[in-house]
Amino acid sequence: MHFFWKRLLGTIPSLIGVVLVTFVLSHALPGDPAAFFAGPAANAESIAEVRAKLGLDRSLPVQFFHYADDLRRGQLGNSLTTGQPVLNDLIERLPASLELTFFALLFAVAVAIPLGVWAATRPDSMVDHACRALVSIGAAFPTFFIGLLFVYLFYFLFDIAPQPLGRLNEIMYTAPPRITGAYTVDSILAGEWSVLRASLAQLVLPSVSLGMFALAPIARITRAAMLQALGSDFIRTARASGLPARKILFSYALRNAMLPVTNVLGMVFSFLLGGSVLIEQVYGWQGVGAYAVNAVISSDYAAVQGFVLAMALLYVLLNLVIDLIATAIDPRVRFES
Amino acid sequence: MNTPRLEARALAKRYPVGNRRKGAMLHAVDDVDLVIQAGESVGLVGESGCGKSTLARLLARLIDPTSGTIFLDGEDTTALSQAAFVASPDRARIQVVFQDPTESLNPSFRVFRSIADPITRLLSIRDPAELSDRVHRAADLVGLPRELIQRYPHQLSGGQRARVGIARAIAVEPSLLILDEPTSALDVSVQAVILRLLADLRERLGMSYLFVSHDLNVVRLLCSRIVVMYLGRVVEVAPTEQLFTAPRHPYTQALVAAIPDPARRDEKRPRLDGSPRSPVDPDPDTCRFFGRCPIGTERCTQSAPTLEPVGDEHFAACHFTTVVSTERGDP
Amino acid sequence: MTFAGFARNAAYAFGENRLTLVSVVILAALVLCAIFGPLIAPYDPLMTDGTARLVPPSAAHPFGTDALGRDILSRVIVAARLDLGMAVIAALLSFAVGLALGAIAGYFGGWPDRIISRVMDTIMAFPLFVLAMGIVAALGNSVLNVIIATVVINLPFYCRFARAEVNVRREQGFVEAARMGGNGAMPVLVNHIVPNILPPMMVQVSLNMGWAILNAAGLSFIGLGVRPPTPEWGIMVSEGASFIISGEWWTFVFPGAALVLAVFCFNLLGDGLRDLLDPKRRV
Amino acid sequence: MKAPATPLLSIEDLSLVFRTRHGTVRALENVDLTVERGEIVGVVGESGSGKSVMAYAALGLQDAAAQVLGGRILFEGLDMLAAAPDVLAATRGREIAMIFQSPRTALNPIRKVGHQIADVLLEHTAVRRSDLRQRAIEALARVRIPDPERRYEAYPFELSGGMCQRVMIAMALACSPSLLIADEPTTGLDVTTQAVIMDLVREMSREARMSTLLITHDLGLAGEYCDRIAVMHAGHIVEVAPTVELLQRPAHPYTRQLLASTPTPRSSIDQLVSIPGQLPDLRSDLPACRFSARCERHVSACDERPLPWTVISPQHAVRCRVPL
Repeated sequence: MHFFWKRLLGTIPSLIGVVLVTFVLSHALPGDPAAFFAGPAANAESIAEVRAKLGLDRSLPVQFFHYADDLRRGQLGNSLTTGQPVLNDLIERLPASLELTFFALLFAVAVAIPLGVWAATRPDSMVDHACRALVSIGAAFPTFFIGLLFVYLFYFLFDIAPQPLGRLNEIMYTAPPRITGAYTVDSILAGEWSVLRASLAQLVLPSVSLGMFALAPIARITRAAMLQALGSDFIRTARASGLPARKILFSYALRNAMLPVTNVLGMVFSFLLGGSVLIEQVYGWQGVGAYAVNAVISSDYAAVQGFVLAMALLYVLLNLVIDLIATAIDPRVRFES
Repeated sequence: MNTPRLEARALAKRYPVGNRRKGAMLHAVDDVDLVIQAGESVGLVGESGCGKSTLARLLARLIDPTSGTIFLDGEDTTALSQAAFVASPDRARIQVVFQDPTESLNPSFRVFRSIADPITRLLSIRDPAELSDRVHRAADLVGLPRELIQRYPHQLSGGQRARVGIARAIAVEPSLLILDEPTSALDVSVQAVILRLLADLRERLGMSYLFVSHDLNVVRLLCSRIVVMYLGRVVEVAPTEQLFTAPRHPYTQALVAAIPDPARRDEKRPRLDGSPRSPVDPDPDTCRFFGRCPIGTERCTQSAPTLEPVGDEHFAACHFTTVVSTERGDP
Repeated sequence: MTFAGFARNAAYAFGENRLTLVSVVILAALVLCAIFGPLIAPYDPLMTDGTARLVPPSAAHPFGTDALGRDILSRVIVAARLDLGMAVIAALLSFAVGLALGAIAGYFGGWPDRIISRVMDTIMAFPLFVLAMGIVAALGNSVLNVIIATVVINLPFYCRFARAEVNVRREQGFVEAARMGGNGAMPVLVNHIVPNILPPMMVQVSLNMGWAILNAAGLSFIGLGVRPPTPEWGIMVSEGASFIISGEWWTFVFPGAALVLAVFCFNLLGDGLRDLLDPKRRV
Repeated sequence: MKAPATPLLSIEDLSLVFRTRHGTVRALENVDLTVERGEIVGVVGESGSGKSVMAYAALGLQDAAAQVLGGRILFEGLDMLAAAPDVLAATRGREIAMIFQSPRTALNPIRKVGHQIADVLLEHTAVRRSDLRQRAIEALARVRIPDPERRYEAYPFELSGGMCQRVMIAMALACSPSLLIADEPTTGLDVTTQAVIMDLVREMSREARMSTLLITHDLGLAGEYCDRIAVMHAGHIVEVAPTVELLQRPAHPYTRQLLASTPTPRSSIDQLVSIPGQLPDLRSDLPACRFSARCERHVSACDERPLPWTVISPQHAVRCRVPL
C-alpha cells in the first residue's frame, strides 16, 4: 500500500491551498472583515470590538497563524443566525447533504454508465441518438429549474411525490434516533422500516434532480471512452484472438474505459456539491447548503466561511478516494509514483 | 587540414530524472567528439533512444549542452546560449530537415509563409519582391511546383511536404544541413525521390550533411563516413564501405548483420539479444554495451573502452578489436 | 484553411448537423434580444399592474404575468442582456487570462509552470459553485462580483486546456523548425503556437459559455448578484418558485426555459464547432 | 513444401470497398492469393495498397464500413466471409492467429501479459484452470522470453517494444495455430530487434509447420524471410512469385520499379530509381490496370477489362498484359 501514503501526502498541498484561500477570502480582501464578522446590525463600536477580538489589527501572517491554529482546534466561530458554533451547525447538517449527494451520484452512475456503454456498442443507432439527446438536454437544465419542474409535475400535477418540504414529513413520522445523521441509515439501524420508506420517498425527487446534471458528463465520457477503447489496438488483438464478445466488452473494453470515467468523477462531485446547495434550497432540505444560503443572505460570515471550508475539505477527501480508485484500476499510475 | 565545418568536443547532455533530491541523471549524450568537414556528408546511426536525435539537436543548437563545445568554422558557438543563438546571424548557417514532414510544417501557415519566415528572420529580408524571389528560388531548387506555394500543408502529399521542409531549411543558405530521419515517414518510392534530391542539392550547393537515421541502407547512399552511437556514446566511426564490410565494434557488427538482405537469406548471422543497459547514471567504468555484447568479459566492467584508431580513418570503442598499430591487443 | 475552404467546411458541417444551424439561429435571436431587448419587449419589464396579477398566458401576455402584474415575456426578453452579458464577459475574460497563463506554463515549464499550476490546482480543490458563493460573499453582493467569481472558477479549465495544447505542440517539428528559423521564445509562442490552439480553445469557450450562464443564474437564484426587481432569468425562476404549489407554472417555467434554451444552444454550437474543426472530418 | 491439393488459405477473387462519407473507396479488387501449408508468404506494398485490409478480411475482422462485393476467403474449407460469428471466434486465435505492428498498444495496457495469454488459452483449449498459469508461462518460455515467471506478472508498459512483440507471438502461438498473420510486425522496432523477432517468427513457423502471411512495406524484409511474395499496388495483387524469382526476374513494371527504389546494402544513389506519379485515388473511376497511369509500357489493350493473369512459370504469375 505504498502508493496509498503517497496519495495521502499528495493531498497536503491541496489542504494548505484550501486553508490559504479561505483565509484570503475572509481576511485579506478589500472591505472590512470585522464588519463582515460583526454582522449587518453592528455599529462602529462593536466592529472595533470584533476587530480586536479577531486579531484583525495584527499583521497578516500573524492573523494567518491564528486562523490556522483556530482551525486546528475546530474553532470556526459562532453563527450569527443560529447562535451556535459553526462547527456544530455543520456537523448537524452535513449528513443530510451527504445523503442527498450520495443518492444523486448513485442515480447518475446507475443510469449514465449502462447508457454510455450501450450507446457506444451501437454507434448511430436509436440508443446512441437517445443517449446524445439526453446528454445535451441534461447538461442544459439548471439544477434548480429541474428541481422546480419535478416538484410542479410530480407533486402538484400528478400528486405522486410527497410534499417537497425537507427530509421527512415531521407530522406523520419522527426522525430515527441519530447515529449517523442520515435518515435512511439511521432508520435501518433502528429497524424503523416505515420511516425508511418515508425518508426514501422524500429523497427520490431531490436526488434525481440533482443527479440529472451529473448524468450528462458521466454518460458522455462513458460513451466516448468506450468508443475509444473499442476502437483501440488491444481490442483488435482480443478480437483476433477469438475471445468471446462478452469478455471483450466487459473485462477488456469497459475496464479500460473506467479510467477516464473515474477521472471525470472529480468534476462530477464538484457539480454535485455545488448543485446540492441549489437543490436543498428548492426542496427545503435541511443540509449545509441551505444553511449556507441563509448565512450568505444574512451576511453571517463565519458560517459561510465554515461552509466553504467544510465543502472544500470534503471535496479534497473525495478526490483522494477517486485517485485511489484510479490507482487500483490502472497499474501505470501505481508505478509512476 | 582545413578548419572543419563543424567540430564538437566532449559534448554531453544529461537530464535529471525522477526524484530531484537523489540527483539521478539520464545520460542522453555522453562525451561525444565529432568532426564534419566542409562539403562532407556524415551519417549518424543507432537504435532509438541511443541519443542520436539529442546529439542532432545539440549540434543544431536547439538545446544547450550540459558540457562540451561546438565549433562552427572554428568559432565557438556554445559561447552563446541557445536562446541567444536564435538571434545571431550564425543561426542561418546550421539548419535542420525534420523527421515527419506533416508534423514539421505549421498547419496554419501556407507554404509561402513557412519558407519565408526563416528568410525574414535570419536574413532580415523584408522587401516583398526579394522575399518572394527567394522563396521561389528555394521552391525551384527542391522541385516544388510554384502553384503549390499558396497551399496549406494538409493540401499537399507526403513527398511535397518533405520538399517544403527541405526548401525551408536551404532557403537561408546554410553551410551545414542536419537531416533528422528525413524519409522515415515516407513510402519507398517517395523516399527514393527525396534521397536523390538531397544528393543533388549537396552537389549543387556544397553543403555539409549530417544524416541521422536508423536505416543503414539509406545512410549509405548519401554519406561517405558513418558514426555509430550506442547508449549516448560513439562506439565506431568509419568510412562507409569499411563500416559495411569490416565493422569492428560488436554492436556495429550486429547492426550490419541485422539489415534484411535477400542475398544472405540462408546465412546464420550474429543476433543481438537482451535489452540495453539503463542510461540513468551508468557506471563510468563499465562498457555501455556490456550485457548485450556477445564477446564481453570481466574486463569490460573494469574499464570502459574509449574510441581508438583501428584502421585508416577508422575508430572503435572496444577492448577486443585487434589493433595492429598499438600495443593494445587481445588480452 | 482558406476562407472558401472554411466556408465549404462550415456549409458541410451545418448541412451534416442541422441542429448546429438551428442553435446559431436561436443564439442570434437571443443576442438581438440582448441588444435591443427594451425596444422589442411589448411592456416595460418593471411596470407593475395591480389589476393583472398572476394572469396565465394569454394573447395580451403570451407568457402571463407575475405576482406584481409584470409582463413575464418582456422580463424574459430584457433579461437576456444581463444573463448573456455576464456569461460572455466572464467567459471571454477567463479565456484571455487562462490562455495567457496556460501558454506560459505550457511553453516555459519550470517555476512559472509550477506556480501557475499550483494556483489552478488550488482553485480546483474547491467545489466550484461553492467557491463562487464564497467569493461573492466575501467581495460583496454585486453583479460585478458574480462576474469575477465566474471568471475565477472558469480560469482553471482554460488554463489547463491551453497548457496541455501548448505542451503537445512545444515538441512538435514545426515549433522546432520555427526556432531554427530564428524565432525566439515569444515569437514562437505568439506567432506559431497560439494560432494553432485558438480553434480548439474557441470550442472550449462555446462549451464553457453554457456553464458560465448556469453558474451566474445559480448564484442569482440563491440571492447573490442581481437584486429584484431587475429582470434576470435565475432570480425570476426563484421568484416564481413560490407559486408552484398554487399551480401558477408560467411564473417560473418561461424564464427557466429561456435559460435552458440559451445553454442548450451554446452546447450545441460547441459540439458543432468541434466537429467543424476536427481534422479527421475535414473534406 | 509442395502443397496438397487444397491450400490452407485461399483468397479468391476478393473485391471489397469502404463506404465513407467522402465516397466509395475501392480498397481491393479481384484479389487472388493462396497460402500453402508450412509456407511463409509475403505481401508487399506501399501504404494504401490494401495489404492490411486483405489481412483483416482473412480473419473476418474487416471494418464496419467495409463491404465485400464479391469473392470468398477459404480457410481449410471455411468461408471466413460467410461463417457465423461464433464459428469465426472459435477459429481466430485457435486456428488463425495474428500479430500486429506497435505491439505496445496491441496489448491491453492494464492487464498482466500473462493473464492476456491465459485468456486465450482458456478460451480455445481444454486446459484446467489450475494449469493455466503454467501453460501461459510455457508459452512465454517457448518464444525465449528470459525469466518467464517474472514476465508473466508484467504489464505491457514495463516491457520494451521487442519484448511486447514476443509476448504477442507467444499469445499467437499459444494454441498452435496453423496460420499466423503478421501485419508489419517489426515496424517501429529497432533493426537489431527486428532481426531477432523475424528470426523467431521464421523458426516458429518451420518448427510447427505453421504457415505465415507476412504483411510488410519492406521488400528487403520480405525478400529475406518469405518463400513467396505477392506485390500489391492500389488494391490489386500485381505479381506473385517465389522470392528469388521475383527479386531476380520481376515481371511486372511496378515490381521492377519498387525493387529499384528500395535501398539495399549494394545499391548506390545513382542506381536508385523513383516511381513516377502517385498511387491513384481509390475513390475515383479506375482503369482496368491501376498502374497504367504510371507505366511506360502502357498500351491500349491494358484498358480492356478484365485484366488477366499472365503465367510466367508454374508459381509465377503477373497481372500485366505486357510483362517484362
